[in-house]
Amino acid sequence: MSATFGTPLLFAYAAVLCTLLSGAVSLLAVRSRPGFLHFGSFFFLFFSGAASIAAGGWTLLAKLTVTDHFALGLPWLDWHLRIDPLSGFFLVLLGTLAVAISLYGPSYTREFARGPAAQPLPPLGVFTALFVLGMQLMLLADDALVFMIFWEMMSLCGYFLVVYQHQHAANRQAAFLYLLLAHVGALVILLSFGVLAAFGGGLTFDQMRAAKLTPLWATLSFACAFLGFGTKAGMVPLHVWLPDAHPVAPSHISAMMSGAMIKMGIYGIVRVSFDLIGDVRWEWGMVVLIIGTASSLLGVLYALMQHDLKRLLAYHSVENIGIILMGLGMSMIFLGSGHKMLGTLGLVAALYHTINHALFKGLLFLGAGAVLYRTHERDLDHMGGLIHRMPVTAFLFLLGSVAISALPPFNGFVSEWLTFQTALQAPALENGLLRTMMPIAAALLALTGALAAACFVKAFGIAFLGKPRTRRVARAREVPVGMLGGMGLLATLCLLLGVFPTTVIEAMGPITQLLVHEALPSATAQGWLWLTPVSPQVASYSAPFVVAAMVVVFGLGYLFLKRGTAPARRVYAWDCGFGQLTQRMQYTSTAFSQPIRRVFGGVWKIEERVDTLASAGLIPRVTNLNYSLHTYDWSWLKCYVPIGRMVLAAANKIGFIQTGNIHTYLKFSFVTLLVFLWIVS
Amino acid sequence: MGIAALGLYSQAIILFAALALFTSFIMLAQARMMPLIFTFAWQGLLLAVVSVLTAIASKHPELYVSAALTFTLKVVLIPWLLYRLSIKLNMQYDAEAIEHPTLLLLGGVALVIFSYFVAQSIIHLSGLATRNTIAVSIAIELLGMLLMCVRKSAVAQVIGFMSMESGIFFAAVVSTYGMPLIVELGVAFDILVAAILFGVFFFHLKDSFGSLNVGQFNRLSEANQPMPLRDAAGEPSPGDPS
Amino acid sequence: MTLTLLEVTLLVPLLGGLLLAIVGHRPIAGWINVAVGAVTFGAALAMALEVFEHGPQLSPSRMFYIDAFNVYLVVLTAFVGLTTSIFSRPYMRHEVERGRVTDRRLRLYHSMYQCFLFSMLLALSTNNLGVLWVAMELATLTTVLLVSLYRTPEAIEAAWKYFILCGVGIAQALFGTVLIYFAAESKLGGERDDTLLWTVLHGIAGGGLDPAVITLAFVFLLVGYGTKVGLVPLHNWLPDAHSEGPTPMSAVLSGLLLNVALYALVRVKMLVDASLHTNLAGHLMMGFGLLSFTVAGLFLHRQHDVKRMFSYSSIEHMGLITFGFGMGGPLATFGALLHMTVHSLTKSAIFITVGHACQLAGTQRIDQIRGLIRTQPAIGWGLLLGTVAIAGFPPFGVFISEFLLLMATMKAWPWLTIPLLVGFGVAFAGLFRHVQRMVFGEPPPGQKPVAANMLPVVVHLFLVLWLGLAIPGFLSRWFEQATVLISGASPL
Amino acid sequence: MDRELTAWALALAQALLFIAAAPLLAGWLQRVKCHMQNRDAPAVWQPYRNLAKLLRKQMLLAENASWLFRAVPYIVFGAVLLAAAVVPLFAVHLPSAAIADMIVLVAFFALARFFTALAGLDIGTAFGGMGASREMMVAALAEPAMLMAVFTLSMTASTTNLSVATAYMLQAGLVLRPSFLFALLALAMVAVAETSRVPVDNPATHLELTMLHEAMILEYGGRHLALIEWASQIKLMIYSVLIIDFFFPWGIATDFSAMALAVGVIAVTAKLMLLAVVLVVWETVLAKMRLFRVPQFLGFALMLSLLAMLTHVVLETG
Repeated sequence: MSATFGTPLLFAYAAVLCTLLSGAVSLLAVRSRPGFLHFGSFFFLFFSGAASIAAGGWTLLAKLTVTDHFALGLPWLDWHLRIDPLSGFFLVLLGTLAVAISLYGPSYTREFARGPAAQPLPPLGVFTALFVLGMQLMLLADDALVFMIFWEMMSLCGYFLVVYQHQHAANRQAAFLYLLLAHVGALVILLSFGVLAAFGGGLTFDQMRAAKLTPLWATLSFACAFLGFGTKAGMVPLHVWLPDAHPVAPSHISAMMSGAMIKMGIYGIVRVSFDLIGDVRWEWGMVVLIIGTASSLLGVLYALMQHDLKRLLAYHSVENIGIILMGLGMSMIFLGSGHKMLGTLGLVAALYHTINHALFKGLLFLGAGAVLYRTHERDLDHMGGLIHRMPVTAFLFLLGSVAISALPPFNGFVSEWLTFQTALQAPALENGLLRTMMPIAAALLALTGALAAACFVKAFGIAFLGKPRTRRVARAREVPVGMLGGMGLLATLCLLLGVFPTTVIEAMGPITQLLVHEALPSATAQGWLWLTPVSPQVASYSAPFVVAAMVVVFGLGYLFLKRGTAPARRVYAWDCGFGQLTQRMQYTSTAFSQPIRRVFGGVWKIEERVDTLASAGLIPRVTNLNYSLHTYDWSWLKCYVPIGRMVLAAANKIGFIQTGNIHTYLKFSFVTLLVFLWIVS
Repeated sequence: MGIAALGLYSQAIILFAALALFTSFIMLAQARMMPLIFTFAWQGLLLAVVSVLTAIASKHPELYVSAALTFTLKVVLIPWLLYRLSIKLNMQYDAEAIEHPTLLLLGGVALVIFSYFVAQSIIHLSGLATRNTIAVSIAIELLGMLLMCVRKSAVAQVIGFMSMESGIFFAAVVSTYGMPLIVELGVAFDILVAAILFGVFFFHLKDSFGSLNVGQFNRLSEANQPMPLRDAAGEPSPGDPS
Repeated sequence: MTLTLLEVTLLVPLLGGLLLAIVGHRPIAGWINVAVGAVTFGAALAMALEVFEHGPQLSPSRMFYIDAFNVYLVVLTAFVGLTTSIFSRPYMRHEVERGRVTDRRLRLYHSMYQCFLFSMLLALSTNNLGVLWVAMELATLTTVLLVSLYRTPEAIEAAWKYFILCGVGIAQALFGTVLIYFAAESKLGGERDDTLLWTVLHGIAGGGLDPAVITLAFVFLLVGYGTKVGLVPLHNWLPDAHSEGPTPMSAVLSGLLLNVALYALVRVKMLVDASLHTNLAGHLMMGFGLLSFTVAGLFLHRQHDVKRMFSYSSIEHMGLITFGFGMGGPLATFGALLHMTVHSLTKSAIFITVGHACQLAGTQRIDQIRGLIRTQPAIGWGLLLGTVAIAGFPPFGVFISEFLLLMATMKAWPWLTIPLLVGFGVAFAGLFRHVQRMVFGEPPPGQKPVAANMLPVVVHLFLVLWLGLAIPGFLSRWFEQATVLISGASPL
Repeated sequence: MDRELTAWALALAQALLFIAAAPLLAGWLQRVKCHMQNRDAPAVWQPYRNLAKLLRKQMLLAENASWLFRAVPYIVFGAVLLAAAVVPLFAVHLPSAAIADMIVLVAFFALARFFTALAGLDIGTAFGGMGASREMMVAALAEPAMLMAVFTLSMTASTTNLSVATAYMLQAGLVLRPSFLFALLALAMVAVAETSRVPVDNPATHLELTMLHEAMILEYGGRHLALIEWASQIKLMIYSVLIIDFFFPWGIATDFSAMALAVGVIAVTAKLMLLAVVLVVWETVLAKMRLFRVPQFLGFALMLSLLAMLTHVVLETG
């Protein structure tokens, strides 16, 4: 191995080392000494995260690309490692989440140390560490073999984490489905690398970059990569594993999966199509754009129908991946049709949304975890009024909701705004079809945004506002400071990335330089205050002003309205003069989404049942009314179930070979022999 | 070259080869146990004779060894063994119903033609007078296999197996004047052991199944086994409130 | 020097078999078994080092020939033989306690175990195709009694099928050998006893043995040894034999016997390729391999018996390896060789854990085995990790070989990657849906841990892990030499 | 530098004027409406009186109202204020327009709506939930329609900056663009929905069946209510000014000379009064529609805006 001192790789290795240590330490965390997990493991995880941030940050700021290799792997193929701005960016993302969960985890995992949900702790720590390790080294990989090894390792450890509480059948099934799709996806990715390797004459990424592909093979390679990585990223219709796997995992793991793991799919798509294959084609962009739009819309529509908080969040991951893909797709379209600068804009928008989603989705999952930790409830319709019991959690969750609903001045809005701006540059395109497609995609993105807002009004409103619907929820307490710290970190970052977009975009310069040899000078030309992606005349946005104005309004409100007036009197809610309110009168999440369910009917397979129980008597009165509603995922019913059935049917048919009758067996070999003899003579 | 052109020995060889083939057919059609065993012994004898004749004709003394091996194994030991066993297991009067005997024989004829067709491609290679009999040896082997495929009784299957071996032996003799000695010995040893093991197994089979009808041995059938439960297929339905 | 070592390698198990035939029922027998295995392994290792230093070795009598291809298989065989004997000691004792095995049968088991190892080592190290055949037949004969060890009707039936089918198959192989002899003999006449020597044959093969005969011979040999490799549709004996025999037997059958049969097949293929200039042999093997691969993958889904299921997985992997060898080319060959190694290591480890798991649950039925990871974590994790490894997940070695095979396929036959892909997916699903249910979940009430020696499993999995992360230099050089030997080119 | 300062000063003045004038527009609207419906009308500055009264009243809060409930009015007002600050009222080329473009404008409204809906859910009354759920449904359909309409304009002017766009329309003069026709209609319909006027909503009732927006703010009183009412008046004004700016920008000041500014103010006043009359006519002839007809109404708006977009792409660009 070459000397790595004075390069970001040093930090990267440090991060890997810390991760390994974290795993090693948690091996000691037997039932009697849980401290090794709570403190030891997460302690090292913290430093691992910090080191990855340092490594990534250094690469980004210093615009470095450092390579290294170890004499491992195959005799003729060392392990090639490399850190460049792209991987650095994702390392930062990963490290941030690692730091957040290392603050959050120690308290959260106490739940597994004792009590009803007690589990053996070492697996949790070990596989969390290996999970992070897989992602870190996968980002550092510079040849197909290392990449695949750690890609699969990530998936595998993810499996062990999802199945961690394996006494629940739901966990087992979800984990199985997850691992199956991950495995198949990985094999498809392997094919994509196979094509590149076959043309490039080698497995290292450098050889692949050098490969001269015919359009057909390039497209095939891209298609494989897109399918494979898309499975991991959770794009429609390959997303079915996601809403099952994320909810059942421990919440800090869900945050890690939704925040970091599925982003690795995005990393893969960017790495392969922009970096390895190189010249992207607008046809690919069109496909990506369409799939992205579908994912975002369907993702949010399915999210609206969920009343399991974590499942709702999982579907929102599908939606946000869709938004990221839209950005990528437009970028590909622009690059493919020769508009470098606009392509760069799309790419920046996509990457920006990637890190944003990592932050706020991590935050939201941690928040959901906090609620779960105190109330052991995931069902919205059993929550309510938590803002009084867990004010800080509520506040942080609210920030996350605002961010994910793409509302200013938070980060989610900035990236969506950039995506809109990219779409609005469509007139620059020659191809009329694309020119129409993009704005329509943008309109659907707007629809998505509005629906997302609706969904989070529901999520936050039903869970945290109103009156508690169950006793457990009514008795909830605020979570320990460590968990709040983890969430607070992410929330702060959400705000910062929303308020100072120009700085972030400037930092992303090296990435686009690396991938498309182009940066966005215009975006930051007007200084940190003004974000002007194309030019000040075309569009501009100044988040700091917005925040300032908000502060001013509050200040004035306090000065002129609140000060000196009598304190507000607390009375019964008026409610148009109806009588005493009970918590049963509140809107439930199911009720809340009813109008939308009615408007967009047909997107879901809905089974609605109303059971009424009439009392006996001359005039039968309804004494008991039971309403139940199930929504099913079409893509599951239409794509996966048939395939599963097909395989099982085939397996059922194939049984005839093993009749158990020796004569049949003898006949088999006899016939085989005769056939072969026939063939050769 | 026509058979007339051959020497007397060669003619004799071909004659006996034909007879051996004929015995295979008899075995195929023979339903009763004892005659089956005897026919098998006869076949062994014919093959031994052929080896001897070849040895004389081609002045290959080592062929006497293989002839001797054939004789001891295929004519004396194995038939005797089978004979004793079938008496012990008192099935000497067993006779099994062969379905479609004529069809079977026609199939046998087809096999002979097939093996001739197969042998065509290699016959030209052998410089030996006996080369035409390669086809016969292949035929004997395939017929032995056919026998195993159609006969229900374990004994019949063993006989089929053994006659396959004879066919191969015969092929070795007539195509290349036998194999290297060590190989022949090894093969002979294996066959002997195999025969003994077969004997052991007859008893086990009799004990555990009450008969030697291999058609009944299908406890390990998967054909009519139901699939494992569906839930094992890991088919959760997303949409289910889990 | 080497040859004395080789003689030791061959004689020790033989004598050990005889010794155990006498004392095999005593408690000490288990230890003797282990000791014999250890000595064999040591000798094999030493011999391997010799070969590693001085290259291929031919015994003066020219009876034995050790080259890069078979030397590592010899070591592997000796190694797995050793570890399995370590496993079989507590296992068989438990079986005796459960009264499934009497003293006489225990003795039979021990002595046959060593004889079986002997026959396989012989098959690997011999230079004579005829002797190779004899050894293969011997392997059948020694194992057939072990398969029926429990004397249950199922066991008897399985053994009978094993016996008949392999007997018939092996007979075809004999005929093929005769034909090769015929071809060679007609080529060089004279020196009869050398004619079947591998070295001689390989020498003259380039000069063209008669293609017609060789082709014919290959067909017979393919069907013959293919039966023992367990290629669909000749595989039917395999699941029965694996599921009904004692577990150590299943371990060595899957881990070793199939390898040895495949070894014989590949040796023959080398001859055929050298003398035929078409790639017919390769194509036949590819077709066979692909068929076995896919069919076995489907069969995995419909299994009720855990050992049976893993035997199908063996068929699947053998199919893959056959496919790889059939494809030829350095990359594929290297991958196939590597896969032979990692598969036998992993699969034997799996069978070892499965054996303990079955003793734990008192049944082989998948739907009655539950919550292993709760009752005895060592067994649960062992089974789970073993399955993960065999399913081709990194960082285990199986992944590397499958990776190479896929890459090679992509290079040579891009469209065949699709069936491979489907096969992998189906097989993984079929394997995992069962294993997951056995390992996880709540254990049935009253499930107790059993005495188990997990050392073999740990060692095997560690080796597989090591191979997955980095192939040590000497091993990679062996593989490379073997690759050069088989495919005529180096992957480097 | 000096010019810079005057510009910012003007921007501030415009924003303040905007806020100040919003209730006036509401009053005018009310008055015209009453005339049209033969009722005797309140004074034009009645809204000011209401606001003042509300601001003076003592606060009543539902007992389980959270801190969020109390913060919402300020957030809403702030968001709408920001929106008002960036819309050119009587002059273009004002620097404040750079703070936020059309998309951000829409986002400000979304922000206000988001928090209003949360406030509706906070007390836990059935009405609040109902209002929130319906409002979000309506918004989900209105927002894309609005954005599409706005996109059509911004693609024509190739900018999303309001001031620049207005200036572009101004110097482009009268061009008969079919896309603008559709966009205008779409925008008008959206505006009606967003400002909760007939036929989508009727701000004048507190009837379970008809309430949308009102249902969410039922529990508010005192200064909170004042802020919210004021905010919605500003919102109405913003929409009207937007329509004016995009489609009838004539007369708006392009330089900062007193003359031009005066003209601009007068022009915009006149146009607003005219627009108000149109709105009143519309509200008088139409009746409030059933809730589940609203999606069709908005769907129609969406279709119009799509049509605008397509006609723009197909007919108006090279």
